[in-house]
This record gives sequence, structure tokens and C-alpha cells, in this order.
Amino acid sequence: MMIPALLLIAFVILASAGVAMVLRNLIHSALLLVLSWTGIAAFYLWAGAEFVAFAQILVYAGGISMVVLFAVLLTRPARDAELPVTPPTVLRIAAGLMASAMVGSITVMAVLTSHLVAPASARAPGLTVKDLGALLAGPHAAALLLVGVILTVALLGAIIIAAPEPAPRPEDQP
Amino acid sequence: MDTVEQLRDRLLARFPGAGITVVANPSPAAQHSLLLTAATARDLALFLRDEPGLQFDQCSNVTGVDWPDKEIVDTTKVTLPDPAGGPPKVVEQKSKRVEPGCLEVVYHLYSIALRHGPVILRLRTANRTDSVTLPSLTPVWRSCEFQEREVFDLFGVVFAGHPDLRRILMWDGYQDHPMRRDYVEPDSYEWEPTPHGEVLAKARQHYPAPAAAPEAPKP
Amino acid sequence: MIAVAPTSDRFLEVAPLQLRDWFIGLLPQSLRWITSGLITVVAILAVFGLLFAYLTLAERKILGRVQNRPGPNRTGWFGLLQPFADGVKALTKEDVVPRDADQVLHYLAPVVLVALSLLGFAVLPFGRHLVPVELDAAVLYFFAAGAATELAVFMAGWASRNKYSLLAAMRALAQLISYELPLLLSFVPVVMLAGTLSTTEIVTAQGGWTGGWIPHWYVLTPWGFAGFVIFMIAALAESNRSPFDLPEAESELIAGHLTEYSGFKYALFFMAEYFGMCALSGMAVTLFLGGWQAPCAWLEFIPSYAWFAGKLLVLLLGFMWIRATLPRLRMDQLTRLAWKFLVPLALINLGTAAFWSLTAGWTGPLQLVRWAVALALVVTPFVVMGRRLTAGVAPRTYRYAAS
Amino acid sequence: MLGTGLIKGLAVTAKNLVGSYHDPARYTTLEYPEVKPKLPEAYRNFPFLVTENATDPMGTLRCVACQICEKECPPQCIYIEKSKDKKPDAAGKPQIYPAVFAIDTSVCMSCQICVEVCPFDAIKMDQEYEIATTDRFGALLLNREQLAKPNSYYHQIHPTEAVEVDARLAEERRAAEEKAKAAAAAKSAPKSAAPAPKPPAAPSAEAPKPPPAA
Amino acid sequence: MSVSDLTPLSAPGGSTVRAVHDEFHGDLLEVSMGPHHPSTHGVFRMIVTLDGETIVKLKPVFGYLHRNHEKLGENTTYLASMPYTDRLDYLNSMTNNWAYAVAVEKLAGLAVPERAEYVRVILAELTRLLNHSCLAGFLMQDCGCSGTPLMYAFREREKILDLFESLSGSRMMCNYQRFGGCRVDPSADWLAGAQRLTDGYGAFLDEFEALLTGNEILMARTQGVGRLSSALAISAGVTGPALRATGVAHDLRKVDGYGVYPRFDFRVPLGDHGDTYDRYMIRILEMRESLKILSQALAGLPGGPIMDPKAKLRGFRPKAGEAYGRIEGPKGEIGFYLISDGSANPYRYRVRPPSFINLTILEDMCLGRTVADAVIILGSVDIVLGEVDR
Repeated sequence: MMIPALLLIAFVILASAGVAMVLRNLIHSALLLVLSWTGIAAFYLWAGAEFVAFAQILVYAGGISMVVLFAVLLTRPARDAELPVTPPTVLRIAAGLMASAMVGSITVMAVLTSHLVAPASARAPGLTVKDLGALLAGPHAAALLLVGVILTVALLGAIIIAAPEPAPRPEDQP
Repeated sequence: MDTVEQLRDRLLARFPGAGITVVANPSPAAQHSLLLTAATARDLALFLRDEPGLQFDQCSNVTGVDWPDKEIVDTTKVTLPDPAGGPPKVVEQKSKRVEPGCLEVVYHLYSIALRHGPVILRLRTANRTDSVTLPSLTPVWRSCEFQEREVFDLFGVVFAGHPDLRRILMWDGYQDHPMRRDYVEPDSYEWEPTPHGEVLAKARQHYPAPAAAPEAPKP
Repeated sequence: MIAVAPTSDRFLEVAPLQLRDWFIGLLPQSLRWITSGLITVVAILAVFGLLFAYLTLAERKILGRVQNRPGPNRTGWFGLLQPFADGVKALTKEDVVPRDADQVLHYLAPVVLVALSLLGFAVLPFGRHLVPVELDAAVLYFFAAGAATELAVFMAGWASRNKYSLLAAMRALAQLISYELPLLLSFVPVVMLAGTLSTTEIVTAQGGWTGGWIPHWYVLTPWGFAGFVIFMIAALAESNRSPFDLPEAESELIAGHLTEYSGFKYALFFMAEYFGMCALSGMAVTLFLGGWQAPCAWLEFIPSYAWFAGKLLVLLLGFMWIRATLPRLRMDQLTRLAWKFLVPLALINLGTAAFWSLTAGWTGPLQLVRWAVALALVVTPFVVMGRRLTAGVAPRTYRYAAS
Repeated sequence: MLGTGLIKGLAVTAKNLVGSYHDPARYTTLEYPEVKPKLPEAYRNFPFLVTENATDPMGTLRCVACQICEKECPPQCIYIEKSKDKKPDAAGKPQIYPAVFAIDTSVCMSCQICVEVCPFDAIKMDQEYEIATTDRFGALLLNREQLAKPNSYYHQIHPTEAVEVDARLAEERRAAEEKAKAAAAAKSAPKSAAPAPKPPAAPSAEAPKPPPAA
Repeated sequence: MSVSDLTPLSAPGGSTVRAVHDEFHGDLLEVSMGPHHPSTHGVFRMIVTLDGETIVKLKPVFGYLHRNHEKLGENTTYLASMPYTDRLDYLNSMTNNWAYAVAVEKLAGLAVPERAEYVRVILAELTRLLNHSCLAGFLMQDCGCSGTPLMYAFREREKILDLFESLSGSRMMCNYQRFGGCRVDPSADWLAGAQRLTDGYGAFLDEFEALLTGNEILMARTQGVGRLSSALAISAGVTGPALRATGVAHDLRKVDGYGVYPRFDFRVPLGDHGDTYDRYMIRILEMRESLKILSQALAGLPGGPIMDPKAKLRGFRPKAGEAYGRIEGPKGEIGFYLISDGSANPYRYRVRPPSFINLTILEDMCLGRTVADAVIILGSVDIVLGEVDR
């Protein structure tokens, strides 16, 4: 019963990703990207992993979409963000096909060799948030801390590189 | 604070060449003023501001006054030999002469530090038509900036040395100077039905049959 | 599959559910699941739609009364038809869309904003059995929906293709993002203490009363009160309300990212603002004020959804009270308040909550020590950082002239 | 400590919110159409011409068209044309009356200088403020008939002032009466020179007059 | 983002701009705030050149309400100009009337009876209360308090306007002073009403200060904003509370000692920083001083005529000569400079408008600040366009 809904979501993800690539207007493509991310979150929901789905929406739709949009806006000098698309030449098409073939083969191989047996019923046994928390804090605690540290370092590095030396503004001296 | 004469002498002592005359003020207020010449006006102003005894640090008021050309008829008594050999007759002769008018700028100076009263400076332009330039006192007192722009806008006195001499009250494209005595009001205005006088005459000229002609009393 | 109404509870408590079950009973089996979902959706929309309408009226009445004037009292008795009059006015106003605006996004922005701010109501436990959706990670869902509203604000600002609205949209985004952090950090202690992300379990964790009088609400604990205050300040900023209503401020160049909107789209933006305000204060009630829990044992006979509604209204009136009094912050002060004051306080509050949960076992005199240490951990950083924040700012004394 | 100023401010607004329900000082709105404002006696709006009684307004106008108010009016909004003939006024003495007396209320700024300078107390300030009209030109130029209002109306809107004015007028009439009697006595005696020219500003001498209508 | 297609108004000649940012990064945005911007207190316009948020250049533009009041004065008699002075600073008609009356009395050497001088002081201090509370209300409105302090200020202003209406006949256009005294003698119950108002005003001020003065947000928004040095203030002719906020002890009621002010003891508050907060606080403290003067004046009000019996109402022809009379209006030194040539009309009739001259340093205070600050600085300078444009 769930299969048609699944196909619909998959179609939405692929379609929005595809159109996002083709569109000239960067802002529109960025917003379509957000649509595809929410599609992926729908997949997680279908798989019963609520925590991951909502985290996906919070992080991607809330945070990273803003980063993408700010990046698009601040780097585009022109008034509207039309991207000059250069005409496709034979060389480019060939390179594109070759790249997609490589990526395609890797994914197909991974899917076939994994011995995950797709269970008959769509919904896998629920993994509650509490167990997730216990797992994260328990065996995977080291990985979690490492990721945290890397993120902070990346954030601080970005700030130091990006921030110009601001002249002392007379704004707030009493 | 000494009287105007003492102040004039003090100024003359400091600036021997400057032409300073006292302009008496007959009214009971007795606020006499000093007429300065355009050449030495700024140095005198700086002196008035910085001299320890005077310290006129606030130019409270800058006013433009328009003195139009005056036609003076002066009668002189002339003794005419009587052509018929009679005794010489004394007869008055009226001779008309035109005294050229001028545009005058009056500065009221006060001292906040020493709290003493108005010293009134007067600067007059040569005439009302071509040479209407006076030295601007904005570099001495910043308060003259807007007020001198207003005198330029409404009277047409050009202030040399003013940082930003533009029209301040009328719009930039306006040609005439409204506060001059010989200013003719532009005829393009919306008619108000004030029932009498030259307004009504102008109205009749504008609207042949004004809707609100005051009707005669109904019998 | 639908949770059948329990029969053990008092009549008023289960009345709405029994009504729903009776209605569903009339329908064939296949339609039952859909209609029960639809009923909940319609119920939420009706209740919060009407609440939005009468919130606008209440706001203008309170603002009026605070300023010694009656507020709208001409339409209907005591002005009760005023919101519908505003609605008709908004509908009949011409909807002007600028020529070179991005038509699709310009149309989509208010729709997305209202949809996202409505999503938040799905997880709020309105009553003991009145929970629209039982989610395991309910609180995370609520803030995921909240975080996406920034997208809609950006779309509104960008689509109007007008330099000032884009500038103001950037400001609104900066405000929303910088207050997202204190909002999220202030609810983490609650999740830590309640041990769950699901809103219903958080409310049940706040059940029970010591001595029948003092409820176990989180707001009555030192870290809970600090968390509540930070949550409310951040909620004020998230919904662009008074001390932080910079985007629509008249000192702003123009009316922020709403400049190019008129007619019903403009009203939609305000509907979204009010829904956001209701959702955030609903979540505040759930997290800190014990959701639908009654304040003391013998008040249990009043149905649970009445308690939730009461607390929600009290918070909303607080929003309006603040709007009537406080002046607006400047942009740089606003972001400095978020990053240099609220975020550090929220982090320290995490520490206090950790200390509180670890020392749960202490009894007797140790209880006092526990309270003292917790209070110290909350108050001292507040005072120290408060003094640093308002370093150059103090009421002055004035001298008089000698003469 | 941070926040105490805000809380004090909130307390003040709360006090006003509660106060507006019971404390009249904190609820100052006057719901206009239903509740008319109570005007102080000195309130002034556009001027009106005082007539001795309501029955024959044009006959008993106090105004003698001396045009002082027309000259003194700052925005020049009064227009008077003297009548050719004379009509006996309240005290029976033949007086000129204004053939046309128009006030342009679109120009008048109700500054009451005309009332101040009028030597005959013929023009007083009205208290009527609901005077909107649809026609911008014609309706705002009030002519003599529209301006004339009886002395009783004057007593109604400016009671204390009206009493003083009536007392002063009655006293003047009595003084003028004695002068007239003295002049008559003098005339019946030797033919004296022509009676001294009446100073224009002096109030006109009146014959005895029946007491003003209540 | 290139400069907007708003064609910049012709501003030839370098203006007194000290480059705030030596290196210009990004494009300058020229914005015209006004003439009907919600927070410019009337038809006043500022052409603001913005670099991002900070103001690089600010040119005020006036003239939208210019009626050439001075030409009108030259074409009518002395008395006829009196009702026009109500329309100068339309919030404080009583002090405008008094300034004009002082100038004409100085020109013609008229004496003013005791009682009239006391009544003039009472009315001037009532006008000062009205103006300062209105200003504080408008300043808070610019800071964003959605009208609450403004409504409290207007509630008190209504009481004062009712007093003016029951005395002079009109709330704002009083036309009450005459050359040589006042037009109407205040009755006993009017004086009782004034006494009641004075007693009740202190409570309003305490409530107003409780709402605002300690408010952290307000202090953060206004302290250090729009600083003005006392030297620049004196040189720029700034007068009134704005000058006293920079610490200069210049109050004409003490300096000139006109009218009967020397008989009352009151103090002149002075600020130290000359910023927006000081200008707000000075006005609040001045209101408290005005209350002291009011109670002393009401207590010591002598009997006697309200109008000098020798003063002529019509046909007033002062001898040729000139005079400059000034008083301490709520907005600063308001003065009238009259030149008479013996005829019934003044030859030159000049008004010294305090708000017009106080605006000279608006640009100096706003450079380097944000748009939100410029709105507050303009609010704290307290201008009324009737007086600025005349």
C-alpha cells in the first residue's frame, strides 16, 4: 500500500534535484534543493526514523539552506543571480556521462552487495529516541565529540578568515 | 558692558582703518548698532568673538532688511533776482534726487560667557541690483549658516565664504526673492473667495463670474 | 488504530473524544482514519483561527486601555465584530504585485510562512487525551518547523525585488537566526530532566504536587525559571514582537520585507505572526508551565484543556503587555543581546540543570543546599553578565546652574 | 540589576490598564457623537451679528456699518457695504445699517479681534462648531441673514459676558438720554450753536428704549 | 547594489562633510526620509546618504510649510500679527504671543501692570509643561513605545489646553496677549483650576519617569547617541534645553531676567554629555522647576488691572526705531526683531525661530550613526515645522 507514495516521493526528490541543476536562476535552484532535502526527510519518516527526519529538516531546511542562499547572494555582484550557462560541447557531455556512469556503478554495487533484506512490512521496528541517545552517548561517544570539535574548528576558521579588520566604529563608546 | 560708542572706539583702536559708524536707534529700546564695512567685517567679528573682555560667542539672530531706492525731494530756498527789477524773491525749488537703496544684514550678538547684551552689527551692500555680495560670518559663528541661507533665499544677498549657499525655504528652481519690497506676487494661485479688496479684483480677473459674488441683500 | 477514548476519566475530560468517536462511528470503515485526522485538523484551525481573530482585537483593546482610551468599540457590542471587519477590509483591499517581482516566490512566501507556523500545533498536548499527533521526537519536530520559517521570510524579501525589502529581510534573517540558538538551548535542560523528546511525556513528568499545593512544574525550579525567561525572550524575537519588532519599525526605511505586500497577503503575514506567537507560547506552556497539569490537587475537576488554554492566554497577554510598554532595540544591540547574553546564560543553565538532575536524590537539609547552589548558579552569571552588558548605560544625576 | 527598569515600566502600564476601568482620571475618552463636549463659556468659533430681538432680525441689527472690524480683521474676511438710507435703531435714533455684511468663514480664523475692536458690541463670537457644508465657495460666505442671531441667543452662550454688555449698553443709553434731555433743554432755551458734532467713536446717543426683550 | 535610481537632488558645492569612512567600500545609498515620513514631526525631509547602515551625509530640506509669515507681518498692523504668531510654533501659542508682546513693548516703551506680568509667567510655564511632556512622548514614540508614553503626555496636555480654552477661548490659537498686558483677566475658579493642575502634575511626572527614565532599553538606545559639544552648541546658536544639555548655563529667564522671573526661585538643570538622554532628562527636570515657579506665581498673584489703561488697542503707531525682544520659549530663545517707520505696519518683522536654528547641527550629530538613531536625534532636537518654515 505504501509503494505508490514511496515512488511519488522518490520522483519529487529526483525531479527537484534535476530541475535545480538546469535552472538559470540560482535562487530558484537553491529553493528546489531545499525541496529535495525535505523529500529525503520524508523517506526517513517512511522508514520510521523520526529523530533523523526532524534533525534533517532542522539542519538542512533550517540552517544549510540559509548558508546556501547567503552564499549565493553575497557572491553575485549583479542585481539578479542569473548564471550564464555555457553551451554544451561534445567534450562536456562525454565527461558528464562518464562521471554519472562511475557514480551509478558504485551505488548499484553497494545496493546489490549489502545483505540488508528488505522486510515485507514497510515499517521497521521503531528505534526510540532514548535508545538512540544511549547509543550515541555510549559506544559512539568518541565519534560524536570528534565531530563536535571538527565543526567548531571549521566555524572558528571560517570566521577568522572571513572577518575583515573592522575599523573601531564610534557606535558604542559611552 | 560699555556703551556703543566705547565699543566703537575700542574697535577703532584695534582696527584703525576700519570704517565703523554708530547707527542710532530712536526707539525707547535704545539698542544702537554698529555699521561695518564689508572689507573688515570678518576680522571685526573674529575680534568680537575672541577678545577676552567681549567674548560675543553667540550670534543669536541674522536678519535681512531691504531699503529700496528712495526718491528724496529736498526743497532749497533760492533767492531769484526779479527779472522785472523788483526786490529779489525767495522761492523754494524742489529738486528730486534718487538715493540708491541697499540690502542690509543685521547681526545680533550675545555673550553667553559674560552674559552681556546685544551688540548689533549692520552690513550693507553697495546697491540692490548687481553688487549684492557681503562676507559671510558662518566661519565665525556656525549659527549663521541657515540664517544667511535664508537671507540669500528671501533677499538675494550673496554671502562670500558661505560653506553651502543654497536656497533654504523656496525650492531650488525659484527665481525671485520674495521678501524684497518690490516683489510682485506671481499671478498663479488658487482663488480664495475673500469678498473684497484687490483680492476680489484679482479674482474677478481670474474667474469672470465668481460663484460667490456677495449678493445684494434680498428685499 | 485510532486511540479510543478511555472511559475511566471524568465526563468533561473525555467529552470531545466521545463526540468524535460517535461521529466517526457513522462513517464506513475505510473513511474513519482520514476523517479522524481531518477532524483534528479542522478543530485546530477553527480554534486557533478564532483565537487569531480575537487576539488582534484583544491586542488593540489592551493597548487602548493601557493608554487610557477604550480601543475599538464601534463594530458590534464592545467591538467584537472588529476582527471580521478587518478581515473583510483585508480581502477587499487591492492586492498589488510589483511588475518585476518574482511572481512565483512572491505568491508562495506568505503561503509557506502560514503553513510552517501552523505545523507547530501538531505536537502540542492541548489536553490529557487531546494530542493531535503522538510523536517520539515531538519537540525536535516543533523546532524543525519553526526553523524553516526563515526560508519564507527570505523568499518574501527576495521576491519583492526591492532593494529596501531585501536589506530589511537580511536584517530579519539575522534576528531570527541569532535568536534560534537561545531558543533551542533553553529547552535542552527540560529534555534532559524529562528524559524524553515527546511532549506528552514531558507534561506527565511535570505532574504531581508536593503537599497537594506546589506543582512539579519545571518553571518552579531555578534552572526552569531561567530557561523559561530565556525561552520567552527568544520567542519574542522569533515572532518579531515588541522590543524586537525591527523589521516593521517606522525607524526602518520602509516596512521591512512586507513592503511589497498588500491586501490579503499582508493579512496572511500577520496571521502567520500570530500563529507563530501562539505556537511558541503553547510550547512554552508545555515545556515549563506543566502543559495541561492543574496547579494544585483539588483543582483537578477543571478539565485539562481549560488549564492549557488559561496558561496560553496568560502568556499571550504578557506578549501584548510588553508590546504596550517597551521601546525597540537597535539592530546591533539586538544581536549583541542574543550572542553575548542569552546564549552564555543558556549554556550555564545547562550546567545548573545537570547539577539539579544529579542531586535529585538529596533529601532534608541537603534539599536546601541543592536549591541554594542551583539559585547561585542561575543568579550570579545573570548579574555579572547583566552588569557587563549595560556597562556604559546608567541613570545619571544632574547638576544645577550656580546663578 | 538588569531588568528592574523594564519591570517598573511594566508596573506603570499595568496600573493604567487596571486604572482605566475604575479611575475616571485614567479614562479620558469622550465618545463624541453620543456625548457632546462641555464647552467653557469663553469658547469662540465664528462670529455672529447681534440683533436686539428675534422677531425682526434685519430691523434691529446693532451693527451700524462703521467698518472698523473690516479694517482691523487680520485676514480681511469681512465685507461690508453701507446702506444708503438710515433706519431707526434700538434707541430710535436713525442709523446707517449694513446693506451687505458678509464673512467668508473659509478665511476667518475666529481670532475674535473684530469683537474686541467693535465699539457697538454688534458682533460676538459664536459657539457653534458643527458647520460642515458641501459647497466650498458659496456656502462658506455667510451673508447678513445667516449671521444675524438674537440677543437672547447671546445670553444663552455667553451668559456672564452678555449681562455685562447689556448693563453697559443700558447705562450708555441712560447717559445719552440725559445728554439728549439736557441738549433739548439747552435748545429750548437760547438758540445755541449747532450741537457739537458727535465724535464718531463715541457711542451713539439713544432715545429711551423699552427694556430689551427677555 | 548600485546607487538607487532616485536622482540625487542638486546639492552643488562641497558641504561640511567630514569623511566618516575614509575608505568607501560598497555603494552609497541615497535615501530621502520625508517629507511625510512617520517620524519627522511634520513636513520635514532629510536626504540621507547611507553606507550600509551608517549615515555619511544628511541634508535637511525645509520649506514645505513656508507661508512667508514675515511678509504677512509687514502688510498688516501690529495687532493683526498677534493671532498669526499663534501659528508659528503651534504647540506653544502663549509663549509666541508673549515674545511678540515683549518686542513691541520694548519698541514702543509700554509699561505692563504687575498682574499681567504674573499671568504671563503662569501661562508661559504651563506652555513649557505642555511642550516638554509632548516632546518626551514623541521621543518615546520614535524609540518605538507604540504610543503609550505619548498618550499619557497628551492626557496631561488636554488638561492644560482646557485651561487655555476657558481663559482665551481657543485651545491652541489663544491670541491672548496684547501690547501692555493681557486680553482677559483670569477668574478665581480658573486660578483654582490652574492650582489643581499644578498640584496633580508632580504625580504624572513621577509615573512618567518610573515608566521611562530607568528603562534599560531606552537608556541603551539614547545614551551616547547624538553627542553635542558645548563649544559647537554655542557657536551654532543652539538654545534652550538642547544647549543646557551640553552643560552651558544659559537660560534667558536667569540671564535677561525679563518679566517678574527674578522674583521666583527656581534652578536651571544642566547635562554633562549633551546626548539624546540628557536632552530628554533636562526637559523632565525643567518641568519640575516649572511646577515650582507655577505654585509661587499662583500664590503671589497680585490684584490690579490686567491691561495697562493707557494702552491703545487701535491706531497703534510706535515711533520710528527698532527693537529686538526675546524670551526663553520651551524650544529655546524665541525673539522678534521689529523695525518701525512710524506707520501702523511694521517696516520689518523678523522672528528668531529656535527650532530652525537648532537644526544647524543635526548633521553633525547624525554622522556615523544609524538611521534608527537619526530618527531619535531629530526627535530630541524638538522641532515644529510651523516655526522652522515660518
